[in-house]
Amino acid sequence: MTEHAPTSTVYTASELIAIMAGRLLTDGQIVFAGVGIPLLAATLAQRVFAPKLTILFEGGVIGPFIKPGELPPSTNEQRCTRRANMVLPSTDVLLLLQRGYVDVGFMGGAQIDRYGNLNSSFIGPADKPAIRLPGTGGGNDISSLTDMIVAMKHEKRRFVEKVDFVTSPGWLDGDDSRRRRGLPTGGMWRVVTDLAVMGFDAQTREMEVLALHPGVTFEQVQDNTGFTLRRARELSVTTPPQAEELALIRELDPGRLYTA
Amino acid sequence: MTEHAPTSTVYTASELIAIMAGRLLTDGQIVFAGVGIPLLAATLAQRVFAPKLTILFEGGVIGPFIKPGELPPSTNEQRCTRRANMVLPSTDVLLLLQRGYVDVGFMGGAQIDRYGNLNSSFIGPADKPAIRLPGTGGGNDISSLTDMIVAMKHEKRRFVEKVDFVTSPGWLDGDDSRRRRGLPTGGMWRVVTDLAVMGFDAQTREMEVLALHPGVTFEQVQDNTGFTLRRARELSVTTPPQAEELALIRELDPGRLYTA
Amino acid sequence: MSGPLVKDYETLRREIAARDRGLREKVMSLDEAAQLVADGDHVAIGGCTLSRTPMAMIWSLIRARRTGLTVSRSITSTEGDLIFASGLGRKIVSSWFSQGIVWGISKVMRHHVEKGLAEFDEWSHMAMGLRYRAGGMGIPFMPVRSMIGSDVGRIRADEVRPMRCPFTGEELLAVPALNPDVALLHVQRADAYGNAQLDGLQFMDIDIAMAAKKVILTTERIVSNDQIRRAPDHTRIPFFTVEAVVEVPYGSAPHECYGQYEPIFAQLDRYAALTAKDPIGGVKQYLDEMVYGPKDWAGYLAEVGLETLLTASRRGRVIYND
Amino acid sequence: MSGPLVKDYETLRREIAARDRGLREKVMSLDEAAQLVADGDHVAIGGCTLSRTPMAMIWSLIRARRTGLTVSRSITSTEGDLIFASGLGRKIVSSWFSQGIVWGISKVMRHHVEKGLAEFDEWSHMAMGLRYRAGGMGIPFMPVRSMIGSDVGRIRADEVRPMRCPFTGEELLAVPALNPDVALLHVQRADAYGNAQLDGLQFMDIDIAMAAKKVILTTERIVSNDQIRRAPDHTRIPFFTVEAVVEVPYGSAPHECYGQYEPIFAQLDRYAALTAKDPIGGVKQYLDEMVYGPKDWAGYLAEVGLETLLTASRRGRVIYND
Repeated sequence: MTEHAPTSTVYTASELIAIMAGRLLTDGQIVFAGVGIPLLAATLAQRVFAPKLTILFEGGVIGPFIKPGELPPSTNEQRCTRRANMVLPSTDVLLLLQRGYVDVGFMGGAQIDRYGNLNSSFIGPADKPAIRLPGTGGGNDISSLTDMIVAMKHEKRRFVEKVDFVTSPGWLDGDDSRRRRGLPTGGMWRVVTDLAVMGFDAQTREMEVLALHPGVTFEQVQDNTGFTLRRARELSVTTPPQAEELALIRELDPGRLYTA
Repeated sequence: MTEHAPTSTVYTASELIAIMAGRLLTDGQIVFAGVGIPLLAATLAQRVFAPKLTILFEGGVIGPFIKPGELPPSTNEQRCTRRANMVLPSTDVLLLLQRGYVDVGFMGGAQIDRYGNLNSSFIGPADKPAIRLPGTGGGNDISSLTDMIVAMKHEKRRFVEKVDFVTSPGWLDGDDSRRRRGLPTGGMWRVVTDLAVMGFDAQTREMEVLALHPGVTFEQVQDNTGFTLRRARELSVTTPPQAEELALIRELDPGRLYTA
Repeated sequence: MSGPLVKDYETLRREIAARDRGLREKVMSLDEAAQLVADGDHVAIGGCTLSRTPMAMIWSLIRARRTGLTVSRSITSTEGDLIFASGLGRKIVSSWFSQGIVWGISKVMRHHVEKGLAEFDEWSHMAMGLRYRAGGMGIPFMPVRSMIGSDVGRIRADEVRPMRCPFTGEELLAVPALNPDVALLHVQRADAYGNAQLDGLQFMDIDIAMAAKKVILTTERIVSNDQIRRAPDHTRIPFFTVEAVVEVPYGSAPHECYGQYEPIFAQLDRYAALTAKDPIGGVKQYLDEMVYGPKDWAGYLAEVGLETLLTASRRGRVIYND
Repeated sequence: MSGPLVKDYETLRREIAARDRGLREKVMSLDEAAQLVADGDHVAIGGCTLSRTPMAMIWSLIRARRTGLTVSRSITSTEGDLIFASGLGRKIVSSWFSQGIVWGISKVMRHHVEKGLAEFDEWSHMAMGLRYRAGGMGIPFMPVRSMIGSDVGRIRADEVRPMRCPFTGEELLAVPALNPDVALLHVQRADAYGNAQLDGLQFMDIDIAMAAKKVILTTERIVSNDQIRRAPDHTRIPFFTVEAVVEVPYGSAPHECYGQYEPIFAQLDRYAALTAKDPIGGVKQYLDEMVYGPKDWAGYLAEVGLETLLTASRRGRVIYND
């Protein structure tokens, strides 16, 4: 585990990703969150600056408050429903995406490409895969129907020129291909890693580095990426994780289930 | 109100219809019942010989037991839910018809024709009606999707050659027209009046008198009908209302809300 | 409803995206809530026949002199008469329209429809439900197997589409999604954010809430968000669909509210008697005395009478005595 | 599933019409219920991931040596490994398949799928839900706006149909109705007729119950019909869909049952450890020790251990302590 020490504090890569990703949310938003880092990041945002943020879980939950130390093993167990506003069938919580009630989908990723397409299904060809991955779950639905934030480790084997299989559509082949192929709404908005925050060019839809985490260079990001990254005109540097944020993350996940 | 006195007992036309209609049900059936006579008839059957009969109401109710003296004003009030097995959205109880869970639809009728089509929408042309009737409610859904029993008064103005408007489809224009026009299931099965019990010819789908109530002649039925009726090869006579049946009907509707 | 029969998807998405869907308090008065409805809106009404009709809200819209609404509901009862007679709406989209089977055909409805003063567009009950459901699911139509072959489908020919199943080739009817501008719903309890819990019969309320651009919620009582969170699997309407929460005890009187009060039959009989002899004069008299006359909703309830309300309440609670 | 992708309507109607849908008692043992499943059936499994999985029923089917099932579920966890490894099923239709995110990718699933020994047909989570929902509604397809443009739709090209909305002309995807031969569902309580009440997370269970030709219900406890009738608005599955009611305490162990017990993590960790070093040997050992070995379900629970069960129960009830 890489450890950064830009201020007086030490933190893990996962903690860094969770904190940086959480800061991308806005108060009042409705966030469809996956388990793990996305859940931690959304809960962090809720506690620190976004009290009116609403979290949705695929298992059929609206507006829960996760109990520190009792993180759920997936978004389909009773721990996800603690102090929720509403519990409903999973099909119906997914339909909220289709109806347009969700501002941001927030998930982890195994493999991503230049246009923000995610693969969580197959390494190698689908009809004879080298590795059969677990599959889409709700990932395809979420990324087809709303704006997306993806949180993942920045590794060359994960940031590839072209994913083997588009499980969760980003901008497909770039430009207006997403819309042309029948997806008029949503799209990949941000990718948050332990090195940087990335967006996508408004025209070509190629991945672009927007901000570097403290102590990270653009070259370092490029070296850990399997395709040529765009660089924002004004590349900024993120504010280091604050003590309050780290304390909260550790209160939520004291066993380091998701932040080891 | 016509009163018959074939045995020692006196009863109203509505009581006669309810009793005769109730006898057409079979134990274990699932019956989608309208308010009024259909509800009384189904409850009577449940109490007398069909304890495993299940009543459905359009308001979203499965398997209620109506409390004597507390008949509901429609199938959409809480009185319909007394001791029900399940309450569900009205769209979903109607979908049980489409899924195929309902054996019999059971309703009243304002106007019926030779092929068992019912009108509860317009007297006169639909674009300039002489009388705007209340409309279909669930009638169109029920009669499109399951076998039907209709209970109504036998009057010439109600039994017409052709209804002004097909609200609830019977056999449409007879023969296989119902199937040809896109309704492969269900159809009008029995019409119960204060004079007789009618069915429909298996081939032509014309209305046919199957049984006469005690003391009624075929000619009397024909005289009260606006089209030529078929007569079953073996025309039978129904058993008069029994004291037990009348007592139960009066216990259920002591105020004679629906059986005056 | 102005515009096309079915709203295109990007318009629907923009409408929802434009709303503040954060967890915020929305408690207001009937008068304030009435300001959220614009003349000409398509307004969907929850409940069914004599049940959980959002009467106080309709009453408030009539008093606010709103006009030209298109109104839709599963089954329409006395509120439909008042909507036509007051000029609040000139078109009602519904499966059935009259006070209730025991009172016979509505003479007020007949007068308006037969004279061409207003429209009653008839759909089957299930089709109404599936139109709201499609709207709530974010799809533009729903396939259905009724309204086929009959005149109910024929007179809606401009608004339905015969279609074949792309898998089986079977004949089906596509009914168009219905996405009302506003939904009026009355519930037993909700919190200040608009999380609503419904007891007993639900009718089409959940689908209507999801289909509408926004929901105006009237509620017998406002409870704490903590109480809602103690039983989240009883919440039926999520707060982010809701724009207004109005606490109105007896808010569906003279209709019933499940487990709270039965229909106020004395009032319904009185209305039926008034309109039986002179439909137009009768409904005008009723509007003057019971809608325009009272100072506020409490004034209306005072006209209904305390003893009558207590009787209806006693009967309403009976459902939980077994 | 044998036969066409979507059953034609008249076949569906005949299947339901042929069943005895009267209000009758259906209580039986796990062994008896297993006889209601035929080799080759399409079996839908309720719950999701580690929640309300009808584990005792699956366990019973494996012991009864059923084979060749096609199994569908929203999200598949350890039960999928057991289904493949035991030969109970050779095809799983689901949106996700692995024990759970914290344990990594299932090596048992990988072995079977990568070696071509079994199939995992992937659909999006919402599409799975809408396939069951269409089946439950008695319509042959549902239009959906996901699985479009991506490879998830492309590899299902034989089983989906691109279509245009007959109203708006928009591009949509039609997903086929799924009407399983049998549904296995586990609930907190049901009566002897099969009226089931679910607490908390419902997942797709209601749609699955309505879509299936018949339901086998396992329940933590059987309650009186009187108790069900006291709160009919809590009933989620109507009795007439159900063919068998089996009372099985801890019937979804080692997975959780909402409000009753949390997942039995010790067991899940043990299974993960067993299959991590040797997927096939490990799952075989687990099957021998925990499925084929015990005399009955109580014997299985004894293997899990009383203290472990009590801990899981204490944690499960916590949800109602707030």
